[in-house]
Amino acid sequence: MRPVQMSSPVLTVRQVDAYHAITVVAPGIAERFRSGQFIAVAVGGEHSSMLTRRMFAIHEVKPDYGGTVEFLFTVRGRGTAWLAERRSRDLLDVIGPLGRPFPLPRDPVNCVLVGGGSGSAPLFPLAHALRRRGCRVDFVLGGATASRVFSAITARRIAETATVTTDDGSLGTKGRVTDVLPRVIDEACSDVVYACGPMPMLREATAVAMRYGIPIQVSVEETMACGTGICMSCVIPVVGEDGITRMARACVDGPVFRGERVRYDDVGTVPFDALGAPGWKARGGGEDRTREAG
Amino acid sequence: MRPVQMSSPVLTVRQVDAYHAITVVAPGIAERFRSGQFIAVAVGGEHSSMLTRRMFAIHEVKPDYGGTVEFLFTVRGRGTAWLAERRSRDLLDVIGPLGRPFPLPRDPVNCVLVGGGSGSAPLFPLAHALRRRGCRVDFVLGGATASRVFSAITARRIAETATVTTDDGSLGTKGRVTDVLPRVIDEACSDVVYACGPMPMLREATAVAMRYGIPIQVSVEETMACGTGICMSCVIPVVGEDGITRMARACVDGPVFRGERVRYDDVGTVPFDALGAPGWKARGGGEDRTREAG
Amino acid sequence: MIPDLRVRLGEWELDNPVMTAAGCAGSGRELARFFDISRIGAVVTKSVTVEPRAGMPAPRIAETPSGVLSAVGLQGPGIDVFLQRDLPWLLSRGARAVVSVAGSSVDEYVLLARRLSEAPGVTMIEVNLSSPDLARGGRHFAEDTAAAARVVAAVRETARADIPVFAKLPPDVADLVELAGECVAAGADGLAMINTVRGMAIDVDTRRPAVAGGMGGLSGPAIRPIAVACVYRVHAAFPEVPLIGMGGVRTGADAMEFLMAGASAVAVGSALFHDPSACLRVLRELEQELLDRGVERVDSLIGAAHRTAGAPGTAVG
Amino acid sequence: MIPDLRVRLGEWELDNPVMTAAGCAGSGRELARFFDISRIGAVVTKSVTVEPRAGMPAPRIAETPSGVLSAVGLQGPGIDVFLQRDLPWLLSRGARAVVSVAGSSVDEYVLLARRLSEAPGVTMIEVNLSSPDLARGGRHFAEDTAAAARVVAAVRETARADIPVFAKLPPDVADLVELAGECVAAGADGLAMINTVRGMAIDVDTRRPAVAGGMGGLSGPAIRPIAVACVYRVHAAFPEVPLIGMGGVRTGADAMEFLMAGASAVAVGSALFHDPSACLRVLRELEQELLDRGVERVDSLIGAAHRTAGAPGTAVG
Ligand SMILES: Cc1cc2nc3c(=O)[nH]c(=O)nc-3n(C[C@H](O)[C@H](O)[C@H](O)COP(=O)(O)OP(=O)(O)OC[C@H]3O[C@@H](n4cnc5c(N)ncnc54)[C@H](O)[C@@H]3O)c2cc1C
Ligand SMILES: Cc1cc2nc3c(=O)[nH]c(=O)nc-3n(C[C@H](O)[C@H](O)[C@H](O)COP(=O)(O)OP(=O)(O)OC[C@H]3O[C@@H](n4cnc5c(N)ncnc54)[C@H](O)[C@@H]3O)c2cc1C
Ligand SMILES: Cc1cc2nc3c(=O)[nH]c(=O)nc-3n(C[C@H](O)[C@H](O)[C@H](O)COP(=O)(O)O)c2cc1C
Ligand SMILES: Cc1cc2nc3c(=O)[nH]c(=O)nc-3n(C[C@H](O)[C@H](O)[C@H](O)COP(=O)(O)O)c2cc1C
Ligand code: FES
Ligand code: FES
Repeated sequence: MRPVQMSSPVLTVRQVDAYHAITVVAPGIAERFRSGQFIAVAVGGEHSSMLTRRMFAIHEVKPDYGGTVEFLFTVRGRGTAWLAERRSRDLLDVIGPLGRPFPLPRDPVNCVLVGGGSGSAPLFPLAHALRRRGCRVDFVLGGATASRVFSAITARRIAETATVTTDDGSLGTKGRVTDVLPRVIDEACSDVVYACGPMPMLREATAVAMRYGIPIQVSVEETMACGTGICMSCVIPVVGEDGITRMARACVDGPVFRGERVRYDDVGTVPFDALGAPGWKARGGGEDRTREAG
Repeated sequence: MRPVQMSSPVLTVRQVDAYHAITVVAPGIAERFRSGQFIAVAVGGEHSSMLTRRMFAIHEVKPDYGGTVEFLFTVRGRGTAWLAERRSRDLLDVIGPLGRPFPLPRDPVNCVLVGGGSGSAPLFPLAHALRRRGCRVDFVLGGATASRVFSAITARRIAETATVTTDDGSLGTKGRVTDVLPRVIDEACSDVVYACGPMPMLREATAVAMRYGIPIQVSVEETMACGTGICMSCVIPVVGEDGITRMARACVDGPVFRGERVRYDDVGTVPFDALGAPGWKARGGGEDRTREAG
Repeated sequence: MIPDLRVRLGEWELDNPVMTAAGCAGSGRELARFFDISRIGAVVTKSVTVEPRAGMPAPRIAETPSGVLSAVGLQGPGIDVFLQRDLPWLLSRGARAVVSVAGSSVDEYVLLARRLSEAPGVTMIEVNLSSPDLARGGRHFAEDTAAAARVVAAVRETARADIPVFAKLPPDVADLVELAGECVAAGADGLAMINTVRGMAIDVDTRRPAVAGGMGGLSGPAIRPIAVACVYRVHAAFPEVPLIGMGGVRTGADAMEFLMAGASAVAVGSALFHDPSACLRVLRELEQELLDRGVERVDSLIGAAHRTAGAPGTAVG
Repeated sequence: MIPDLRVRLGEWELDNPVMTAAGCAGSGRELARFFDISRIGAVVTKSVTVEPRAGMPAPRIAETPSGVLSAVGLQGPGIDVFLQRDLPWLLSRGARAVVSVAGSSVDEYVLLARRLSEAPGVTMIEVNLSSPDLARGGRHFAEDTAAAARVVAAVRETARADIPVFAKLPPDVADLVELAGECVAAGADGLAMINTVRGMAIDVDTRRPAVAGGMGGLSGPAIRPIAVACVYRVHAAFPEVPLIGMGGVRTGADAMEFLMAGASAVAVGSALFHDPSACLRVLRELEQELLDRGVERVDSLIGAAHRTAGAPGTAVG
């Protein structure tokens, strides 16, 4: 479904631990939303010097006021600092829902959802969707420290189990989410992994899933400027079904990819064997070029 | 006294006819203020794309909260549109008081105060100051239409008389302030004229005052960018005491000038006989160059 | 009264003067989700190359004050896929397709011009001269007036006669007016300007350039005064040459600025990153500006600033 | 630990690397109302001319997105009044005075250099090369590398040997690196860059250029990426030549960007119009950035981006 652009009134602003939560009234976005999708928010007001949009995973949609959308964020730079100062009734210029959603299993299988830091946000609507299909849901949530772990309580409420890790041991197990992931997979007999968070975490989670031979869907958080697929800034090397690596746009070809297709070690480069890389022609000139990204 | 720069909380925002009135808490500015001075306001917030400040005459200072400053404005462009959206408790970055104040007569003479549109704003604190010195004050206020005439009721309260003109006759006499000025001077036996408003009005008012042989102080509203004297954008040709025309900065050498010293017809040009005009050396090379502006 | 928005670019007429800027509108499909792309004057494609290109590594874009610094490196599928997939799609949507081309040699430009001439439905070819010339160590064609003129002449000779060929110029060249003149002399039917301005940002945390390419191209409202100056100067020198103006157009008033400086049409680039329906909004705002001012024909504004101004000096600072 | 803020510009040491930009700080008196001007590295004067100059007619300034477009035309009192009144005042306040000079002929520059060498207390001479050369129909000296080099050589020969002479360069010249090299070859002890970028804005209501001069100079954060790129390129070509970087510095982080690009000091210009104490604020913010990052000496940042980066390419778009 087509995304929409709207000027959305802020309904509520909350601060939860180190996170801010903003709910906007955005019926068009709420009704189109599928879990894993995100919104692109303009920051700084009408005469802003900031031209690029900020992307946030949709954390929750509700039917109130025709449809509301909630997103959670931490202050990182100028744009999120501005967002943190918004008050209810302010208007936000929002585009959404954007991006490829998490594919949902047809059968009621066991799913483990792995989130690091703000990367946990899109996993909550996913958990609800999976539950509605009768899937078992287990959460593994991590963060640098207790205050950075996202909605652990909510996770306990909706999931069978919720395992928490922190780098400093201030909450749950000391360590990384991928340290405990094998144990959770074992115990929950997981059939599928969904993961969202920083690239190194996704790489590790993918390695774990592959060891278990189970499919993994990852949602990447690559730097984005437009969110709509036109600026070509958010590319990562992704292997297509045809085995050819392409520079895929995380915003429209993703943010959700099949974990084993992302070339984690080559993120931030153009691999020499990518379609159209310098000298590529000599090697791959004969192949089918009609598909651009996996 | 040195101007100060401060982050001032907005106390109240009012809308009066076609004008907006903002009062900020700015003790340092309030205590230094002398009538005729103005403030320079930053617009658009921290990440604004608008770099130049907006100037507003100080309309009123009060001792509340250590000192408050009120200014009145109409929405003309981007900056004033942004200001019109401010709410109480917002912070405004304000510099003031700036500029040369109205000189006050030593003796209790009769003063007529002529204001056009938003140019009336600085005349109100002036009226109070003159009254405190025992001067008689008469107002002549004009505007395009009734809603554009500024605080006519306040004027009636503080002044002996207040004559109003509007271009469309919707309030007071139909016509311009300078049409009625001679009658007011006659009736009030005015000794001094103070005028603030658009350049053509100041030119006419100066002509009237000169016909009566009475002094006139004018406050000009020239386009400004910094308000502090460093950008050199606000120049108008002004004749110095030595008879030499200089490109004077309205923000620091003014905004108040002796009416007959402003070369109204040459505003927007560099007169050929101005100090430093092309070819000037040939004519004026021998004269004293140590003073820069009248 | 509904203002007449039609403009002529030489012999070619556009329903209205608002187009997308090359490389800022994806394949057209991405924007079509937000507005009907047949409603604007034309869609300009990203620069098409002979072979597919993977482009530069990420990070490719950094935000700067009122601007965007980018180094995408012409990522694209190559001419084959473009002709098979992207061009037919644009035409199926009723869009006027201006195809931007970029090559690393004169031969590549010629090949692109030939392929486009064989395809039906190409409205115009825009020759992106900010492309590295492999024969000259990767300096852009535009940096060498003679090389740029050779490219333009070759494309003009190759392209079907009824397809106008416009040369796209960057601002930071030794002598823009000279470059413009040489491109026209070489056969360009018009000029598009400006491409991005060379710039750089440094990430003070990593101490590295903020875009992987090191140098990038600056675009957005930040560069609008630079772009307006370029259009003004070139229009003053060659008042008969149709110009497409761009660089920081975000509103209808911005579009008017370019028209008054001498452009016959305007392109919207990085503003689309902020507002994907910017093209249509700019068009509506332009229409409203004309209505508010009682201007009946948009083309009456073209070059208007030259008619009111005395010859502008060059005083700076 | 208090970071060491001292920097060297060739043989000359500054207490800290923050200065005002020429023409943006009035006579110094205006800013002294807001902060103690002896606290910053140096105060750069507006360009002093031989005779008084009235400058351009108003309007002289227009606001553009994150920028300022200006055409002031070097209004000033001339060298006599400057030496009698402005320079002694600056020195009385304990400020380091960098005197910017502008002439319409080589002779005028020489006269200015001589007068400044006779006066006590001149810390440095900055040669503004963006001044119209009367002998060449008003083209700026900087537009002709040879003319620029002649001016620099003449000033260097005339000025007292202990006064460093820096050449101030605009970005929009045929070949900035070449110009920089020629200025150094002609004797410049260092370079200041960048002067404003040529630009234009049009008032869509009056249909006239928004500044009376028609063309103006663009400054402010909008041009920062252009300025950083210039500093980076010139530092890469001449790593031994001290550079003063400027163009859109508004914060301590902006100043760091210029240092990392290769500048040994930075100047704050139009940001002063917005915030008259910007120089001191930038200095404090810079100090804080160093503290936050555990950087002990500010000069360790100079050119840092060259040490982390691979050689940046020039890919655009
Ligand atoms: C699909 C997606 C979903 C996201 N969901 C969330 C979320 O739910 N909660 C949350 O806190 N954060 C989320 N992020 C990260 C969030 O977008 C950045 O934290 C935010 O853009 C930073 O903006 P800034 O103005 O504070 O930083 P600045 O550094 O000033 O941003 C400058 C530019 O870089 C881009 N940028 C900077 N950091 C990031 C980043 N990590 N990811 C993407 N773009 C970046 C910005 O969009 C902007 O264009 C998500 C990112 C993506 C791509
Ligand atoms: C000394 C002085 C006192 C003033 N007092 C008042 C007042 O009390 N009430 C009031 O309504 N207006 C007053 N003005 C005019 C007021 O400054 C402008 O209306 C305002 O700056 C317009 O800003 P804008 O962003 O809406 O317009 P824009 O057109 O977006 O402004 C762009 C730039 O031009 C400058 N500018 C535009 N118009 C004017 C103008 N008329 N005068 C000066 N600068 C201008 C702005 O400062 C800004 O730098 C005063 C002007 C001066 C010089
Ligand atoms: C991300 C990006 C990609 C671009 N790609 C191209 C391109 O492929 N071909 C081209 O001629 N110009 C390209 N440009 C330049 C734009 O077409 C335009 O000339 C420039 O961005 C100025 O316009 P703007 O300020 O509206 O963006 C690109 C610009 C950006 C920002
Ligand atoms: C109003 C104004 C006046 C200027 N006057 C001079 C000048 O007299 N001499 C000079 O060399 N540069 C002059 N400049 C250029 C600045 O010194 C500086 O190089 C440029 O503005 C870029 O810095 P900024 O972006 O910090 O303003 C002037 C700039 C402005 C905006
Ligand atoms: S963010 Fe612009 S293409 Fe993905
Ligand atoms: S407004 Fe800047 S000098 Fe007057």
